[in-house]
Amino acid sequence: MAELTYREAVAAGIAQEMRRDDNVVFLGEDIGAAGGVFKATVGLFEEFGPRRVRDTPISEQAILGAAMGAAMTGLKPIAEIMFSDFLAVCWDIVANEMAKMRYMTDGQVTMPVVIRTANGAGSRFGAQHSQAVENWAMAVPGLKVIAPAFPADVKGLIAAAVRDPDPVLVFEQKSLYAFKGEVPDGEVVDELGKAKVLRQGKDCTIVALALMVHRALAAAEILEKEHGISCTVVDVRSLVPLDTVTILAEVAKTGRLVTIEENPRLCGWGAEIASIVADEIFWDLDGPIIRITTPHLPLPAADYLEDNTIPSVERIVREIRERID
Amino acid sequence: MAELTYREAVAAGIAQEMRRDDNVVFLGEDIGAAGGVFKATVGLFEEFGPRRVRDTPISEQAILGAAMGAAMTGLKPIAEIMFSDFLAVCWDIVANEMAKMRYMTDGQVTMPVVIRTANGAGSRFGAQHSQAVENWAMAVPGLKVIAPAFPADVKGLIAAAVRDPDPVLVFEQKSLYAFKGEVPDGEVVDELGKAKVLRQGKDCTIVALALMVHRALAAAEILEKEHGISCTVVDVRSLVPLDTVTILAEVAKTGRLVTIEENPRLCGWGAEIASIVADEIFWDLDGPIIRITTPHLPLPAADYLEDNTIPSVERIVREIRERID
Amino acid sequence: MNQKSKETVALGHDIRLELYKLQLELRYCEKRAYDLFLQNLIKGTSHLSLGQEAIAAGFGVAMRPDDYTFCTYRGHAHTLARGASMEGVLGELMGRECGLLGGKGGSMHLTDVSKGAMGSYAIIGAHLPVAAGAAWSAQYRGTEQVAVCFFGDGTTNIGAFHEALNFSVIWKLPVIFVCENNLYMEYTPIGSVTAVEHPAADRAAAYNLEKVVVDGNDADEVYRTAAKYMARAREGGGPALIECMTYRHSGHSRADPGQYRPPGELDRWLERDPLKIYRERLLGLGIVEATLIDLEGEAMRKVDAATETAKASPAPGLDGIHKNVWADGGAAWRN
Amino acid sequence: MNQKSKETVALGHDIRLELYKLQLELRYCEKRAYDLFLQNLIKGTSHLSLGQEAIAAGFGVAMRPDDYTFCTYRGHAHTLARGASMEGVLGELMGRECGLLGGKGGSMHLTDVSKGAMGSYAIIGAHLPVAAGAAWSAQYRGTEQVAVCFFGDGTTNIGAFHEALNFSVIWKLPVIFVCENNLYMEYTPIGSVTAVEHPAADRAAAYNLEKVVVDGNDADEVYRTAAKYMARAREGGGPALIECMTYRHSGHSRADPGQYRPPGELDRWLERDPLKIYRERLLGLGIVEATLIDLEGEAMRKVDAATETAKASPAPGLDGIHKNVWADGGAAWRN
Ligand SMILES: Cc1ncc(C[n+]2csc(CCOP(=O)(O)OP(=O)(O)O)c2C)c(N)n1
Ligand SMILES: Cc1ncc(C[n+]2csc(CCOP(=O)(O)OP(=O)(O)O)c2C)c(N)n1
Ligand SMILES: [Mg+2]
Ligand SMILES: [Mg+2]
Repeated sequence: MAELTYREAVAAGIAQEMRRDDNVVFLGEDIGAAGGVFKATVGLFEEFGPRRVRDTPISEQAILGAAMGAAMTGLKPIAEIMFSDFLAVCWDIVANEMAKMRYMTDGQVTMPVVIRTANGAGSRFGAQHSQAVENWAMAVPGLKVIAPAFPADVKGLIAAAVRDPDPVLVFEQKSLYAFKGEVPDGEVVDELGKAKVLRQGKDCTIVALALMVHRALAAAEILEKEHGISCTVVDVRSLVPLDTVTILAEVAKTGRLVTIEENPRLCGWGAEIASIVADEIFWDLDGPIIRITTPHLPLPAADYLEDNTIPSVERIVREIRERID
Repeated sequence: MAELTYREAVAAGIAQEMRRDDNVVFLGEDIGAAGGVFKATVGLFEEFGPRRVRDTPISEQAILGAAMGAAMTGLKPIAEIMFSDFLAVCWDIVANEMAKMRYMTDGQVTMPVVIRTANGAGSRFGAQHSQAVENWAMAVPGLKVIAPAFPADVKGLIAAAVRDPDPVLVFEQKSLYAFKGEVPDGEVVDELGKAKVLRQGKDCTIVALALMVHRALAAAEILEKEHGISCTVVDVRSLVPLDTVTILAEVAKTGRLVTIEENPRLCGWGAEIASIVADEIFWDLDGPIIRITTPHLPLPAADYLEDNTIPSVERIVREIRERID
Repeated sequence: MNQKSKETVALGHDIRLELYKLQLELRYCEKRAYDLFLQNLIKGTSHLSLGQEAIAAGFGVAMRPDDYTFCTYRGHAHTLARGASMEGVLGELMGRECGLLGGKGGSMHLTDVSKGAMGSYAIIGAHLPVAAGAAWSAQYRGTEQVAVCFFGDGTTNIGAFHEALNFSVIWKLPVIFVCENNLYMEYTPIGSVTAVEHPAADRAAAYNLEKVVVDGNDADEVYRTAAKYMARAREGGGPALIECMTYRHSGHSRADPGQYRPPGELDRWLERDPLKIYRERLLGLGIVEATLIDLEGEAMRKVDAATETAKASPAPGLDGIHKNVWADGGAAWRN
Repeated sequence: MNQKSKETVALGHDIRLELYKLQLELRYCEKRAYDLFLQNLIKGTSHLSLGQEAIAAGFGVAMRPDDYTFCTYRGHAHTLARGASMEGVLGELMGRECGLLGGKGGSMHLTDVSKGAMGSYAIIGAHLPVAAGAAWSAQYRGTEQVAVCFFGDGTTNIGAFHEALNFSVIWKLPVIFVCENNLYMEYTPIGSVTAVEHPAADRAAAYNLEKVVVDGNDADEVYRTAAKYMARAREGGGPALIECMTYRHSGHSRADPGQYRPPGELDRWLERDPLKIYRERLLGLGIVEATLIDLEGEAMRKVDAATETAKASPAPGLDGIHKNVWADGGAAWRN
């Protein structure tokens, strides 16, 4: 076991796969010589050289188009889109091309491509550089979507994404890049589509993702210690495929579901999970389903405003205290 | 009262507003001299001329960027994006620029822009020309979203959209363009944010949108006549603002909610409504919430396959019969 | 017409007959598609290449079997030109089980990966960067394959065109971008919405590329140009942007009678019909008419046979709906 | 440097002093922003224009009060150059109530509609078509306003650039596209990812525009060029694309020490510092140094005063979070 930061785990995951398979290539803006604007890819250019780690112009459609064409013809590209907000400038390639090509050709084409992108708030970058948009990708059939919360998951899920033959979007939480955690030594390969139960409780089941997992754990701690409310915490990790088996089982046990979502409310992943629970284990529910999300608005930039917009530990504690007995 | 087709109602709504206000302008691909590829804008070029009805190059980012810049400086542009799937090529302008500019500038900028687009399946056009993507827009704070099902609503809601000072996306169902219905004579102006109860029942409340409203009504008829199941049918009409007052009241009355969504399942608008219902009127529910959606896959092209993919009247009848007692 | 790449190298009769045969097949098959549409056997949309066959044929004959083709919704001809089965194409248009894509893609998405036909793309511009990616892969793997990417004049005004061109040049990718300038987008003349006369060629310099405009109705000229720039790309000389002047004889899609075109324009172009030109040229070169008539009959029989096979094919099975979202063959998004 | 638009028309002392004064204010204010960042009073990111002031100043002085400015995340200078309040700018960087945007936009989105500063856009390329739209509106309303759109060298490789340029030309819109070529994107040299030497000017011909490259560190040259093309645009002559050669003295953003730049490069550009050049020129023109020292003191006092006002401003009220999503002032998405 070594302690790595989340950003180091990104580089470690990519490096592990590039060492294993010469067909894995990596492209994006400032990812090479500069090591990435979040320093999440430091060392890759030095180790693998400019043939496999390629800096690109500011041409996101070309970046993802090139990754797609390469994936269809034998390579396994990893493409970086610097901020997830920028997926909007190349959304056609993601949502209409990569996601649909295999289906439209009835399986003639395989699309082993990985898109990594820095997602989420907390850096005071304002509304165009802070969005949590994993639900944009979840809404598009043909895309797999992961959002790790811990360095070990980062490494293992990136490796799994690279080995997966379908398009996978990896949403890295930019305010977690400095977070440190234990990562097993040697080859680490995780599995897509598996949620993790991080804490077991009796009163309600909190389902969270990425940064919100950390806040959910902190809130659960306070709820337990200070208010005698005992919560299960599930880290969803993978939105597509979605581990409904784990989620449904954990919600059924406590009878209550609370989702903690960084996305603005409407059509978030939590809505999808809420609708599955309200259909499939309705009779196991002991009370309303609660969604704690960022309000449905663009994010403000100033630190004080931003901190009061995305779900905080205090808000999670308060809302659960008020609504779960 | 005159009988108009859905496509004629589009042109009538635009014409009404262009006559009223000289600052309303209209731009898009092949909308002018050709009257639109769906013939939904026939006559506008002739009436208002090339200064106000402008054909553009195939440059969707420029079309919407131009509409945005014009909206910020005194005009009221209506922009057509030919197929809603193409929103992906200009999604940045929609989701990151138009939607956020007013908030980011704390109200300095007003954005009275309308984007009309042909949405949905039924034309055997395949996965890149048939998507129902109203949930893409619903997920972005700062956008208003409507999807009319009847010619009268088309005319009245387009007029309301043009008069609204915020960005409004109008999703026109392309397989309804030939549908005929009564439209009041004279000026018609509807209101955004109002659902309509089209039928009252006792056993369950069906909430539907656009083409699915027609199928819900047909299914409700069959369920009533042949199976003795009586359904309320609510036409959502406006996703943002969302008329939760009407929806919650109608679901509370029957105790059951069924959403009928043309979108592929994950993160559809029905999930959002399901989550609101499962939170706010949980104790009024008599059984599971049911979502009937297109399966989560890209759409197949062949008629026989397409017809068996989006929710059909038969499937709606069958699922409600099996699950509502 | 500014025919910078006109070459005078003589082509052998074998290549010429191949070019004629292929143009015939493309022409007859497209006409058949139109008939089947009139008979209501083709349900979705379809975009024909009638009048533009010389381009697909010229490139098709010049390409190596392992080269890659990327085309648009107007891609029947380009897909057939790589050797995709005709019943597969007609079957797909009719939504039959024998269709290239099992009915799931339809007319706008014809693909035959086994022949290097890497897909037809229905959203303007998207396939240009994708073709660059396939070229990158060929370069990386050292295979000397070339990617050829076809698109229309209207496509030159969308962002992806610009990004793909710059990207391909700086990475020196073996990709040939082929603009089929048929003077119109859907119903709007390209000249009315473009800042330059030649929407592709007049922009070549913006990517440090040569300006190349050819007569797209002359299969020989297309073939020679294709062969020249593909050879250069194979040797590491990087991309090319070739604008082929042509005209579509039919409307934009099956729904379009083409009434926005000025009177007489179509007639003038019909005089320059690539098949007519080519037949006359072959006769002028001393090939006996019987040979041509044989080829014509052969092509027609091929189209007839393909039509019958496709018509006899059943509707695709409903189980296909849930197949091939993922590489595991399925569509599951949950466990 | 290919300075096609170099003109020799003499500028009056009044304009020259205005240009100097504005450059001083931009320089001192940007330096102050950097100091405030080091003091941890600015929390988010910020992108300084140190070294590029001559461009914002040259255009700022040439513009009519009702003209429109569109700028990028590197937009402090352009916003100030239109007359936006300095405490509003510094307050916004510090996330204070007195900020131009009440703390909601931050450094990357400075806007002052009352001064024609129509926003700062943080996603590369998006504001080019938006500026075209404002120009369209001016043309439609017949106001003879001009829209000026600033962007970097790296922005020339994104699709929106291409779409906006073609669109503006065919509609003959009164919009001036100003590329500030500072040789770098974030950390990557523009030359390494662009097919032509001048990323903007070498592409002008693709839009039927004139090639214009100017010394972006010479405020006079920028002013003259701005005045010339804006006058033409006002008269209906359509858009222009102007590439200004310049260099940023600091890193890309506050987090960047700029170590990717070859040794000596910065020093060479510091010798061509626009303020240094301009001061020497004014002295050479016979303006007494005391006048300049006065201006310098005045500018510094203005920055000091703005800093104090901004520092004294409280954090914005939390109620602002739920304000101004919609034109009704609120954020309700339901009834
Ligand atoms: C992004 C996008 N915008 C618009 C369309 C609709 N559309 C389909 S074909 C077409 C015209 C294309 O013209 P051109 O590139 O000249 O090709 P041609 O059809 O003439 O072969 C348009 C506008 C589209 N498919 N994708
Ligand atoms: C679509 C998009 N891609 C990437 C970025 C990240 N980014 C911000 S600034 C920048 C470099 C821009 O370079 P240039 O246009 O030369 O402007 P400069 O910063 O030098 O003024 C990049 C890549 C972005 N904001 N938007
Ligand atoms: Mg064309
Ligand atoms: Mg730059």
